Amino acid sequence: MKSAVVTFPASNCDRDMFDGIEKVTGQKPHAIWHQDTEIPNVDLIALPGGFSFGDYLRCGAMAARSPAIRAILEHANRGGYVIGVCNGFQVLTEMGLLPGALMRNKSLKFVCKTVHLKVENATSAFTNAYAPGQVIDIPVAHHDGNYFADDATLAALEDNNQIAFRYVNKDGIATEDANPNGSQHNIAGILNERGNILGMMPHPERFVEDAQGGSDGRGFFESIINTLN
Amino acid sequence: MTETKWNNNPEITDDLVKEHGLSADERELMNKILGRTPTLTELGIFSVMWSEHCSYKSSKKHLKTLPTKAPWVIHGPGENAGVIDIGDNQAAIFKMESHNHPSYIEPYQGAATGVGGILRDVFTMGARPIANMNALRFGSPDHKKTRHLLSGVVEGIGGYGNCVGVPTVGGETNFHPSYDGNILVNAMAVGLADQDKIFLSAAAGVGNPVIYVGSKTGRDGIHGATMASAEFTEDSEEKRPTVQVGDPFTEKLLIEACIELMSTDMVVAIQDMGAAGLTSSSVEMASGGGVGFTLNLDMVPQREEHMTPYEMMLSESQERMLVVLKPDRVKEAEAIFHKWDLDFAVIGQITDSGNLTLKWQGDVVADIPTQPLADNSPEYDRPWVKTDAPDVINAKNVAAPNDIGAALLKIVGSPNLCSREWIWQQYDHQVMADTIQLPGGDAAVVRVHNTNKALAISTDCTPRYCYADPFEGGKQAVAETWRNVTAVGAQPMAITDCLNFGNPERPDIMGQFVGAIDGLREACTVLDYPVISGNVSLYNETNGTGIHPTPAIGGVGLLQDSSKMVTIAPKNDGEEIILIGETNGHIGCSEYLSVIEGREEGAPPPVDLHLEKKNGDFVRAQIQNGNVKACHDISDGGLFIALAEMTMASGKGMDISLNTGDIPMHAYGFGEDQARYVISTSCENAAAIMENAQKAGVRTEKIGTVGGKTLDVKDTFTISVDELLDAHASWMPNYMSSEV
Amino acid sequence: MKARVHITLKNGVLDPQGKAIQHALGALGFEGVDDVRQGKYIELDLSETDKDKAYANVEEMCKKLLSNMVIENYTIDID
Amino acid sequence: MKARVHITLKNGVLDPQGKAIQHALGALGFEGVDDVRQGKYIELDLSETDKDKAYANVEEMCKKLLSNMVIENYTIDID
Ligand SMILES: Nc1ncnc2c1ncn2[C@@H]1O[C@H](COP(=O)(O)OP(=O)(O)O)[C@@H](O)[C@H]1O
Ligand SMILES: [Mg+2]
Repeated sequence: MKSAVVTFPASNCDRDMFDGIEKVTGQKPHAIWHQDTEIPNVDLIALPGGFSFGDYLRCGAMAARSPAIRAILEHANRGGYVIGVCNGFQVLTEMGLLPGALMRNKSLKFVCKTVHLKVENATSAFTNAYAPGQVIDIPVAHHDGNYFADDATLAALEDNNQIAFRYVNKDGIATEDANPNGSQHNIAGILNERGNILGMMPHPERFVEDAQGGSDGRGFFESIINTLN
Repeated sequence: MTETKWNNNPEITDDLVKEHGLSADERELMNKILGRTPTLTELGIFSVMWSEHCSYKSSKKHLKTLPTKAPWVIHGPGENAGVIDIGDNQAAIFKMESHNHPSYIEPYQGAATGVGGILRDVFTMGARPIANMNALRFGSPDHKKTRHLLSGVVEGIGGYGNCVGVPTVGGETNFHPSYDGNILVNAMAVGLADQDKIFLSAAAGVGNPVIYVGSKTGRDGIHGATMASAEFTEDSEEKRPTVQVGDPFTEKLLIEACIELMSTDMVVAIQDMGAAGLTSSSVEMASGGGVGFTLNLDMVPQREEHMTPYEMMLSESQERMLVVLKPDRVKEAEAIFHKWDLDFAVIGQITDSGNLTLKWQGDVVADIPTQPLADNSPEYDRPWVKTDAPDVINAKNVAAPNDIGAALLKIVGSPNLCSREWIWQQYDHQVMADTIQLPGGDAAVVRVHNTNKALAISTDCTPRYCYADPFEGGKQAVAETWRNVTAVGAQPMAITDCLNFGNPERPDIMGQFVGAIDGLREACTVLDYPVISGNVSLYNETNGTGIHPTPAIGGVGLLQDSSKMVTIAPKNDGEEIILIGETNGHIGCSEYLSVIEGREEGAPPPVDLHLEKKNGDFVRAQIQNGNVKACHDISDGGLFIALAEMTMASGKGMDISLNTGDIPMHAYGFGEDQARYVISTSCENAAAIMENAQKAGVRTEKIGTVGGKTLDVKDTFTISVDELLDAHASWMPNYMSSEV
Repeated sequence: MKARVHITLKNGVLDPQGKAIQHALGALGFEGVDDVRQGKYIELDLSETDKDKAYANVEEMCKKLLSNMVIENYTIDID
Repeated sequence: MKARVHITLKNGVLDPQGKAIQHALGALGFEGVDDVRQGKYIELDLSETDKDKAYANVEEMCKKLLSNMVIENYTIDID
């Protein structure tokens, strides 16, 4: 799998993303700097977590206006795969590639912990390595992960099977307690309509080997390999 | 210039000198060094350089007695941070520092800039920071400010550390009324570098350019360093000096830009601008290299208009560094900083004058020989009196509680022993993807990226012990970090310290300081665990009431094979539980006495350092040879708390049966005797451990097995794991969400 | 010239910060606070001297960066 | 009644957000932006009907919660 990771000023999970992808796929991603206007031809572009531009103004807002964005849009429009994790998810909503917005956590506090996710859509390019309804463990670490969209958008997301994961308890039930940030419908990650773009708050790249506390994050990258083959 | 030209040559009156915190002797020495009276800018420079914070004038004499050397120490105290050899040409670089006073005035920014400052001390040496720790002390939970301070400090540490992308992996938090008017915020940073890429601050090369990089200079925190050296009074709360505001976004860019710069060979010397900003960085670089600096202050990037040289030299604006470059490399370096959108300005060059010469608008506004400024700084031998040793409390004279189980639940859920999850959940403790032991265990463990090695880190101090007996308390603080690092299976390597005390001009406080240093020295010597960096924070008092003496210690150890690491959680039902060490039921100064009896008295548990070493070396060897499933040291709250914590961490119960001899059960279970551990092990390995212990002369006792859903101590109590978890988890979130 | 921009959440968009402030005010004993909404206030110093041009320019900034049109409204005052 | 509260940083206090916005505007090609400062804007719906009382009440809220008096100023408009 050919991939690339974009680094914005104050991205801070870019190295984790490089390493995570390489550990799972065996191939080193290309590096894209936010000022690059040309990007290599790859299967997957990953927008990593972090605090691009300090999270000032709105999370992801300034990154979404970077010079590299045009080329990323072109890649997405061609049907190329894009995954945005945490800050990357915020960038994707700010770019308009995914609907809705990520608001401040309901607690108003940063939250870092491992959560249970239920795989709601196990057929997408990013999730086919999981079983439908499978409960997986992945860490979250964010201040603004409270997914918001208007009712019509939410209904469309539900109807089109665009909700990739929800926060659930260990029994797989989407409860308020299981939701670390107050997101609507316990949404943890969504797909675009075409299914080539995934945005999610949890960090799969942090959970690719058991020493890190779990390896449930491998499935994301394995899914893309499955899809490409 | 205009008619309002700033006056750099006012009459240097007694009042002016006093306002700058200089004594009559210091003033005389200053005049002698200069050979004349100072300009205003010079007076400001002397004032900050000779403040307690920068000059260590009260503590120097005693600090010098600490052991700082070992074959694995590459740089000890004297650099921005200490450096140790961790093999394979790699080095671990670390330091701890206080930001107490600013955090009391503005908890968010005070704590945030504390994290920023300690990170700069580490990456200025060429290290990539890989872990942050924080040691926090707040006043009584009942004090009206505590909630606000705790919430602001934690948010500030998270706000800064999370953004720069360095995991905050651990720390410690205490509540005690002695911190009501003077909290302690001590931040530690650990970094990694290649040994052949370590950068120092001593400048060299006459004619080499001096470069300013980072953020622009504003009027932030002017006199911050002198503030950190003065006692608080009620009205310093009102004075509200200009608070420094941190910009973690810029810090992150600065880290990346500096690492990129240092991957080349252009850097001659580099130094962060910490306390006393441009003054201390330029003086340290010049005096350290035995050279002079000429700086043109008109070139300093400025955020505000009409800044005077005095303000520029004393500003504590954050996220700034000073770099001496090789002469022909300025363009290349500039390109790196521009790529990262950071200010870059050539502000001067190295001279052979030995003086710090400052020019501004065509005038020389200061001209100070740096060597005497740095080296002849005052050194006091302040009078001190030894703290009286308190009486040892005999456990038989402390009544047993009606219900030991209820007492355990109360202690597990008390402010000082309850879960700190509310705090660490606000810190990104996993960014960089190398955190292999999360907060909540004995030591945090982070892997050395792309290797099998890992560093174990712990910060510790038990202020109530230090207050009762500074010497024993000092020993204990060092021993506890050593024990925590050992308990995960690592070899303890070295410590950093952050010595927080009251007003050193009071002989009783100075006695606490001297006592604690004596304890530190003895512990470091016996445990072969040198001090490689640190910081002293004095005058931690409000209205004449000093804090408990708090020599916070940050210990670092090395795991050669990180797969050998253990945690405090037993793995399987049926594992055997073994108690290691001597249990004498030392109840004085214990959490039990404080929480259950409301008494803070008696001698703290003595630390037998040789026993400590013997027991710890034994435990580590057992972990290393794979005999151990889980390990936990015994500290605050004693054996029962250690067992409860292991139970909660694993969700598995335990059946315990204790042979207490003639020690009352409550003293046996809650006593805080030192040098002890609890381990769990498979039945097959238990015999080997017992046999090895016998050979090593280490006291071991099988006390039970893992299993079920309750913590059961025979003939004493049965408590379900859920009940323990509930008591443990609820205090802090409830406290923080309850009304003010 | 100076431009003052107010950025507020659209009606119907959840405002966790406003909610939390309202709750905290209640906990502090303030009564009669029926609703709280938090927005942003941005002041810009512009070298432009023509008021209309300044307005048009700032409006452009709002659309391109300062506000997220999916969830936010903006108002601009120039003086 | 409605109270509108503006919370701004005191003069001389570093404003990292404003600085970053200014920089981003420049990168997007906007010229002539000499300075940017970011503050908060809070709207409160109050059941109080007396203007002076409302003002006094909101001032108290600013001091106790809404503004950080060490680094911020506030202004209150009631209508
Ligand atoms: N308590 C201490 N123990 C050991 N070394 C100390 C202690 N306090 C300060 N030092 C050392 O003294 C030097 C100066 O400390 P400090 O002024 O805090 O550093 P910086 O100028 O980098 O902020 C450092 O090398 C530090 O490690
Ligand atoms: Mg330093």
